[in-house]
Amino acid sequence: MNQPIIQAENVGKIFPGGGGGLWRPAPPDVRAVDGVSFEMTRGETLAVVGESGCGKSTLGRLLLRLIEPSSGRVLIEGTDITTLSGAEMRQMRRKVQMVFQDPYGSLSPRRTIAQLIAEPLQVFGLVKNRRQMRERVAELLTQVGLPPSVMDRNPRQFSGGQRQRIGIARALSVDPSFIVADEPVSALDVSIQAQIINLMQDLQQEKQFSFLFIAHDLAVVRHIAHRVAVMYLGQVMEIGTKRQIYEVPQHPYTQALLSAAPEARLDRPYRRIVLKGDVPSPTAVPEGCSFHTRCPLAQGICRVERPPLAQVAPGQMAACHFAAPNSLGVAAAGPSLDKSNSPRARA
Amino acid sequence: QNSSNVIRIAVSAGGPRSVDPNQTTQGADNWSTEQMFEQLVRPRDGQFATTDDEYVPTLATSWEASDDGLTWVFQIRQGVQFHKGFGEMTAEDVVHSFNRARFDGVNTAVMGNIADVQASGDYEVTFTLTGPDPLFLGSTVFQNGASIVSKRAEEEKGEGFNTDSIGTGPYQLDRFDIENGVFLSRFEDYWDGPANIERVECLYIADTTAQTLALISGDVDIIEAVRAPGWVDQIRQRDSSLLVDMTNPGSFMTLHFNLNVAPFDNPLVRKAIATSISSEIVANAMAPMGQPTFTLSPPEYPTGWAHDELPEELRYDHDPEAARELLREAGFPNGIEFTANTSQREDYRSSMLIVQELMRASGINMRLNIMDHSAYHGSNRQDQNTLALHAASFPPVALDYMMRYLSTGAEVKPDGSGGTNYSHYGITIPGVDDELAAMQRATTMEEYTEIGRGIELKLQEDLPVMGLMTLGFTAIRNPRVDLGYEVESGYARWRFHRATKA
Amino acid sequence: MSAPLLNVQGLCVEFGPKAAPIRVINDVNLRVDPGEAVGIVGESGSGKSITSLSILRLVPEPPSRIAAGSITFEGRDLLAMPKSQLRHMRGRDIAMIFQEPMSSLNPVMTVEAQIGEAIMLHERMSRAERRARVIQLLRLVGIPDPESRLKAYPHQFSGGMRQRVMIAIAVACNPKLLIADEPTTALDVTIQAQVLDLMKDVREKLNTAILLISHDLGVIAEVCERVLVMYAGHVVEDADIRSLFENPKHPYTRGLLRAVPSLTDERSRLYQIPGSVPQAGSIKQGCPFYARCDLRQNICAQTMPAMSRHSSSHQAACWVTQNLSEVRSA
Amino acid sequence: MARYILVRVLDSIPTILLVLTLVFLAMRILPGDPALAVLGDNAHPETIARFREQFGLNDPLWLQYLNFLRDVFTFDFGNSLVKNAPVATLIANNLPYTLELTLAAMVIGITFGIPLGVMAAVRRNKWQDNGFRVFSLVGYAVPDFYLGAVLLLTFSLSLGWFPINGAGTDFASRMHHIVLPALTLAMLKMAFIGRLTRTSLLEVLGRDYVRTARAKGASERRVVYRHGLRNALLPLSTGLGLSILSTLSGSVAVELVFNRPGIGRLLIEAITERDYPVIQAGVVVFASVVVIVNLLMDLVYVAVDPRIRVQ
Amino acid sequence: MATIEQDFAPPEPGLSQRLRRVFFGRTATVIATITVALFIFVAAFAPWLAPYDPMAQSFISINKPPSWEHWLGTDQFGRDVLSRMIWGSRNSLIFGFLSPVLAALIGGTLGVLSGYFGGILDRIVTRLVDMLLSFPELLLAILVAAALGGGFWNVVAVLTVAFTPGFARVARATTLSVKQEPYIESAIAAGVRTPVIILRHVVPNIMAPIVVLMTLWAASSIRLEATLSFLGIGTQPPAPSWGNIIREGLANIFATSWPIIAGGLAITIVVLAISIIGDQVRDELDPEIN
Ligand SMILES: Nc1ncnc2c1ncn2[C@@H]1O[C@H](COP(=O)(O)OP(=O)(O)OP(=O)(O)O)[C@@H](O)[C@H]1O
Ligand SMILES: Nc1ncnc2c1ncn2[C@@H]1O[C@H](COP(=O)(O)OP(=O)(O)OP(=O)(O)O)[C@@H](O)[C@H]1O
Ligand SMILES: [Mg+2]
Ligand SMILES: [Mg+2]
Ligand code: NI
Repeated sequence: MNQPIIQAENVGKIFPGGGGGLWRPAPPDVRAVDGVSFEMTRGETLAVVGESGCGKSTLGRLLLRLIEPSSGRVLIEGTDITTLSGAEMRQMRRKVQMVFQDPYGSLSPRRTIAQLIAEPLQVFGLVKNRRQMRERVAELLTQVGLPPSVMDRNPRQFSGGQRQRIGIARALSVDPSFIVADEPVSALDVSIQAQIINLMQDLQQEKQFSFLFIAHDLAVVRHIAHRVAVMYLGQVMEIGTKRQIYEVPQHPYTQALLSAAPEARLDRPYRRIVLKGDVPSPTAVPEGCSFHTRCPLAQGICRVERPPLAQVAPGQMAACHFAAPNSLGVAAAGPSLDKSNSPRARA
Repeated sequence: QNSSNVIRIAVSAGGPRSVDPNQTTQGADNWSTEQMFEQLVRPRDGQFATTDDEYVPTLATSWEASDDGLTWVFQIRQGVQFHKGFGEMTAEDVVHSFNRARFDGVNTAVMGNIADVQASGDYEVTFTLTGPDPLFLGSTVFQNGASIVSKRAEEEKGEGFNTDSIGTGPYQLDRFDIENGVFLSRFEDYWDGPANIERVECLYIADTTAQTLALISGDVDIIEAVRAPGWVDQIRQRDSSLLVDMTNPGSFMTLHFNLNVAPFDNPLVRKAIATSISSEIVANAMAPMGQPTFTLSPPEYPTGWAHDELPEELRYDHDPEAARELLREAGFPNGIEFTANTSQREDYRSSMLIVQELMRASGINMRLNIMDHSAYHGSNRQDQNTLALHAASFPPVALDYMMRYLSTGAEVKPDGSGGTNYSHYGITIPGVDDELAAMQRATTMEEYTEIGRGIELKLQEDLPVMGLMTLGFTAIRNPRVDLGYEVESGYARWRFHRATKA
Repeated sequence: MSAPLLNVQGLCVEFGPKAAPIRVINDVNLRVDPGEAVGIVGESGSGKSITSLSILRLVPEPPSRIAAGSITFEGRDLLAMPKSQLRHMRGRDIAMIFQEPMSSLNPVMTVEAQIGEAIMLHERMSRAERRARVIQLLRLVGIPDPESRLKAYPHQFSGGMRQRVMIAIAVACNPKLLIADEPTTALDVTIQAQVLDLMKDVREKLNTAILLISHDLGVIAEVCERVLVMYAGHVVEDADIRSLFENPKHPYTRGLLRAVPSLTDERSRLYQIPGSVPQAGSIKQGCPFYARCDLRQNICAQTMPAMSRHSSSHQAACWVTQNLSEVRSA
Repeated sequence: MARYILVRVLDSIPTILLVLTLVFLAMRILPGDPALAVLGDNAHPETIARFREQFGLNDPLWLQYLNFLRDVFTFDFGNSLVKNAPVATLIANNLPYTLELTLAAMVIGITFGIPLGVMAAVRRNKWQDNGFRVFSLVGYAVPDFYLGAVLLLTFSLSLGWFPINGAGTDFASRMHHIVLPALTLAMLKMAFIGRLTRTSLLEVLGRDYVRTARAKGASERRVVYRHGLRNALLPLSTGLGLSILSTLSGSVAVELVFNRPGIGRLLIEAITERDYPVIQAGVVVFASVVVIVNLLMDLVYVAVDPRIRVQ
Repeated sequence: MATIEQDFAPPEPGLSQRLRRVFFGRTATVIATITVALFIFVAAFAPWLAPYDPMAQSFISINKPPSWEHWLGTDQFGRDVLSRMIWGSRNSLIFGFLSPVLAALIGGTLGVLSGYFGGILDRIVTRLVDMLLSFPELLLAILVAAALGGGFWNVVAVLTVAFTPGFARVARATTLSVKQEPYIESAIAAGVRTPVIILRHVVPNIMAPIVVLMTLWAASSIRLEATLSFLGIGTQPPAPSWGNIIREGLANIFATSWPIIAGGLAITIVVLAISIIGDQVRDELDPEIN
């Protein structure tokens, strides 16, 4: 395989509690992302899943340096972007683009579709004049399945799914090599969601950009990702190929997540593991393994020592004291979790 | 509530500052000191004395001046009691009162001519003057600061004397209330027999509308009139039974040209302005209070000139066209334009608005910058004005106001330390210092008046300052109250010792 | 068949001025039997919430109004009933849970006061009895250490716990019908699992009928026995859960089932329904799904098909599949 | 909670300091000379110089500033330059009248404003609501000095029902005197408070928890008062703070129209008379009232909003 | 890939369209709009409309009641009250619009910058704004006017100072929320420069509440100017302004009450009309505010 397109090395983000003042104590810091490392190759789709507030979006922003990391480095095609100057970073943005969750909020409401899609083009001087600009916009609109005739309309006139297409067209306009999509379908209706997923899949295959796909819906991820990372409280709990994650999940959290997702069918594939309690606040991440407060397997060691993200199979890593490394490459079952709770293998 | 035992007068000020006659700086306060204090001599009630002969014995029974005019001996009335049991008035009290006025008052300047005051007996006081003063009674003895106060009381009360003063007048102080006013009650042991009305209340109502409403509603008996056009008419229109008391002449309204500021350095311009303004029109607008004046002194005063007495070329009769012609001659064919400050106080503001309008007809465009009253005086005192209107009431002692307005010593200074010679007369152009000195040395009234009238003529020629009009001080009175005398002239306050109320 | 607990017939709801109304609910029929769990699915804006709010006449009026139809509960007509009488049924006979646990609780009242109020409004009880009942309810919905939580305010609870409190309020008077409008949409999957479990639990313990509204067929499948599918203000299919999944009759339902990605099947491509969801009320005639339907025929554009029965527990509103089944049954 | 209050109190210190500095500087750039204002137009130059000396008007600015701060913090504002009294006395004499007026206006404003607002919200778009909206718009549009003048001319001058000047002495006459001025200010307050009640109640009535209450079977009354008004009070309490303060500032014009004693009139008079110590003290008093009222309203907010209280 | 047939919603109205809807939406607003337009017309064409010079005095006809020559009579200087009212509308209306516009410019800029960049600037601005906002506008205006004195530009300055913090706060708050909007992040991600982002994406999106505030404060501003002039620290005579026409009229109340009646009505009507429009603008543009 060629050089990784993007590398995250131990990236972390702590949001300072802020506020405070002369006399009041500052609120506690938010540990949004905590020591995340991974790399992606060209044409690969990595999905990041996890519950609300676990730091998925923050991670996405860090990768594009939309916020400054508190620790770690991000390399794009070998360049450490965390040290680039403002102007250099702007140039780098040609390579990396983003698609947002909120189809209603991500398009500046007082501009036309053409203006919106062409904005990155103009920033990088990729179009010389108006005619060229409109031609390019028309081309992009066709690519995302919209008639070019709509380019002078205003985003308000579009439905959620259509706006998401426009957002994608905008991201594609500069032909990036890396796109972060932050929950691009979770605000959409089911029947529209399928359209967008298919569209993104097609485009990715065609253009071969690397794709970081953030989602909380495991079922959606299954259809688009090559690899999946599961996050909990700012940390990656498990990362592996799609197969590994869905069929032989090693981390109890991954298993619980899979089992909790409702399925539109009568024969539920996974037996329910109902986790107790709520997700702890990222302002007070538990000591030791951050999942121990809800983990059905938690032991004494979990409360004290944080398990490292360790290889459990080739290409699969999990952060659990009980996920034993398995050199065979096929983790037949989960860790010491009750066998009956493990996901049913596909027939 | 408004019984016949009390006279209530509303005065235009926020609140009383002092009832010590030697400390009053606010005209309104004098309504109460007028009732509480007396001087050695006084003019007849409701009048100004134009000469010393017209003064009547009050706390002094008789007086005599030496031939050189430098020594004056006063016999003090016996048996005069101070308020609130502070005993009988003696020469000691008189000397003390004058010394206070000379060294410690708000108007020490007017006492400048006194070299010494001595008690030459229990009931006799001797004044030694630095120079002769044919108008000594008017210029010095009948000054507010020379009101006779109790020495003992003053020493006992110290600072507190300000708000708890002891005099010999027909009314004594009951309550000094800085918010609401001064409350007086009849002094039963008054030497001239107790007054008719039991109480006098001086209520302080700054807002002229509120004052007017208070009179109309019968809450108060007397208010100071607002010196604005039509005001007296409108209030009589509302209630025709109301009575008007007015002094004549009242305050001098004088216009001072700043000779240091172009184009007022040009005598033709000054003449043009004088010609564009009509004293009659201004005075008429302010009817019935306004009276035209043609020189600095009003015609009623000894040194004043009547219109017809003046030489034709110094009358400056109202003639817009002639004024334009003068301007053209002065090199301003298109007229002139300037900004003048003025006070927002009704009398100033109204007068200046009328003047502004009159001048406009002759192509003189005066922009008015109307400011707060004290700010206005501040700007005048710091030599920041161009055409300054000044209002002040003076007794018929020409030297008094001429010194203030015309002597080089009173020249206005930018740092505010100067006097009220706003025109820089005598400095920028030759003035009348010599004549003033001669006037000071005059021993007879005739001589004094003669020089004074000469000065007036020179003023008409030089025009550093022009008399605009006099504005009578006016009060509106509920007809139930009878003052017991007619108000004709005098300071801006009336005595109530002879008043009755139906 | 037993007498229905709730029977909604021909319900129509309109918005906007009377002169130019926008009909967002169109001829909806809905029936819930005692103890039964019925689900309503549909995409955003299809009229699920308005339907459920109409039952208790809680639709905001104005701007909306119930234009036609009848709603009977245990044989009594809720629409004809005076408001004062209806009030006594709210909370006691029919209770509701709403989508937003964050905003559905009064922020300035304690948890005890809010649950207590639900009891107080319908039952005479002493203060102490009421408190005991509140504690019992909190325990029922799985709030640990309920005694110490009585004086807590909603903001001190997490989303999941708030939804539990909402459920406690809803079941406070042992209602016969519990209407839950997307009770778990705002929650995380792991918390959603907890709440769904709780609902099933409560239903078992109290034998309450449930009307569960969701846009997620998976959620409905967990709890319900029967499902209504709504599309643009119309009920397009009404079936027991099994036959719906196995043999959907309406093209929309079919598309939906195929478009939902699955956790377990790895289709390389998802089926996609073309076009977008119409605004409710924007379709004036014909089948609302016409524009996106792959089976459409001319008649579909003209006339809205009536519900046709495919089996005793399966109805759908489609000209095409209706004819197919007629052909088959003929 | 105690900590919160403490922090809030400490927080207002910089505000006060800033206000004080601004007041001080503003006073020094005012045109006009206090000496002349006090001594009159014809005062002798020497007298003026003596006066300036006596009142420290010749000191360097920083010294005057330090003296000023010291005086403020020892509540010693010195003597009025114009009136023969310590400024503290003047303030003490006048403040009660202003507070009395503000209080009376607020009481009238609240007792009528809140029910009016509730009525308008509950009867939204009915005639009651429309009537109220017209009233509140007009109430907002009429300047208070104008309304005051009209009331004064009608009820005091023409009809003679109420006194014209001053604030009265004994209790009965004080009550008699305060009616019209208080009513003048209260009109605006009624419009403002009513409007605020209406909008915040309407907003609250659209909230999910109100729907919850209805779904529980609560009566409309209960929904409005127990669930609605309680929550509407939150924005209202901030509004009330503002309203108290605007009543206070409105009292300046009203005191002038009705010729009542009070801080507002004192201040305006002091401004015309260049009475530095009184202007300074007046502004400091107004500023302190502002800070205190805001502080109190914050505390009220804490008291009614458990989200802040319980922490 | 097949293009799906689209059903696009009809164009949603933009700001200008919505404003048009505001003015011609309801009868009350239409009347209010016409009223304001009428006053603006009068103010704009004062020199042609006023029958007399507002300063011209005539001491033969002072304090006259209304007549054919003088529709609203004359004042104590014999000046035509109607002409003074007409010229006075200039002062009042110019204040009504000038101060809010200036304040919107200054406050808006400050608010946008402090909201967008945060940091020390933001802390200073919020602190100052909080402090100033805790003072009622009138009080603030009185204090500042006391320091500066009256006169046209001073009063404009006073009112601008009094209004600026409000705009700064609203601009800051909306900027903060707009800054949270994904489209800003989207612009950053696209590499757009910060000044361009502010001008192109932030400013247009905070205009609605600013416009709302401007209309609401136009009314306040007219009222405040009248009050200041009434207190004697606003527009200085002889320049007419409705506030000082009333002030002078009150001192002359027994001679003629027409100046008071006319001045009071004019203020009330204009403020009322602008408030009605302001309410409508708010309802239309920004139901959140207030
Ligand atoms: N700008 C910020 N300042 C402070 N805290 C922040 C900021 N952005 C995010 N956080 C906090 O960081 C944590 C992670 O947030 P993030 O948005 O990355 O989560 P997420 O996984 O994307 O959640 P969701 O699924 O809800 O989008 C959250 O607790 C959030 O409150
Ligand atoms: N206040 C309102 N004014 C106008 N139309 C409304 C209003 N409230 C709802 N609607 C319309 O009524 C229709 C049905 O709304 P409803 O809330 O029942 O949908 P829903 O199926 O519950 O959607 P969601 O899944 O988003 O909750 C929608 O098209 C909506 O646009
Ligand atoms: Mg996110
Ligand atoms: Mg809904
Ligand atoms: Ni003076």
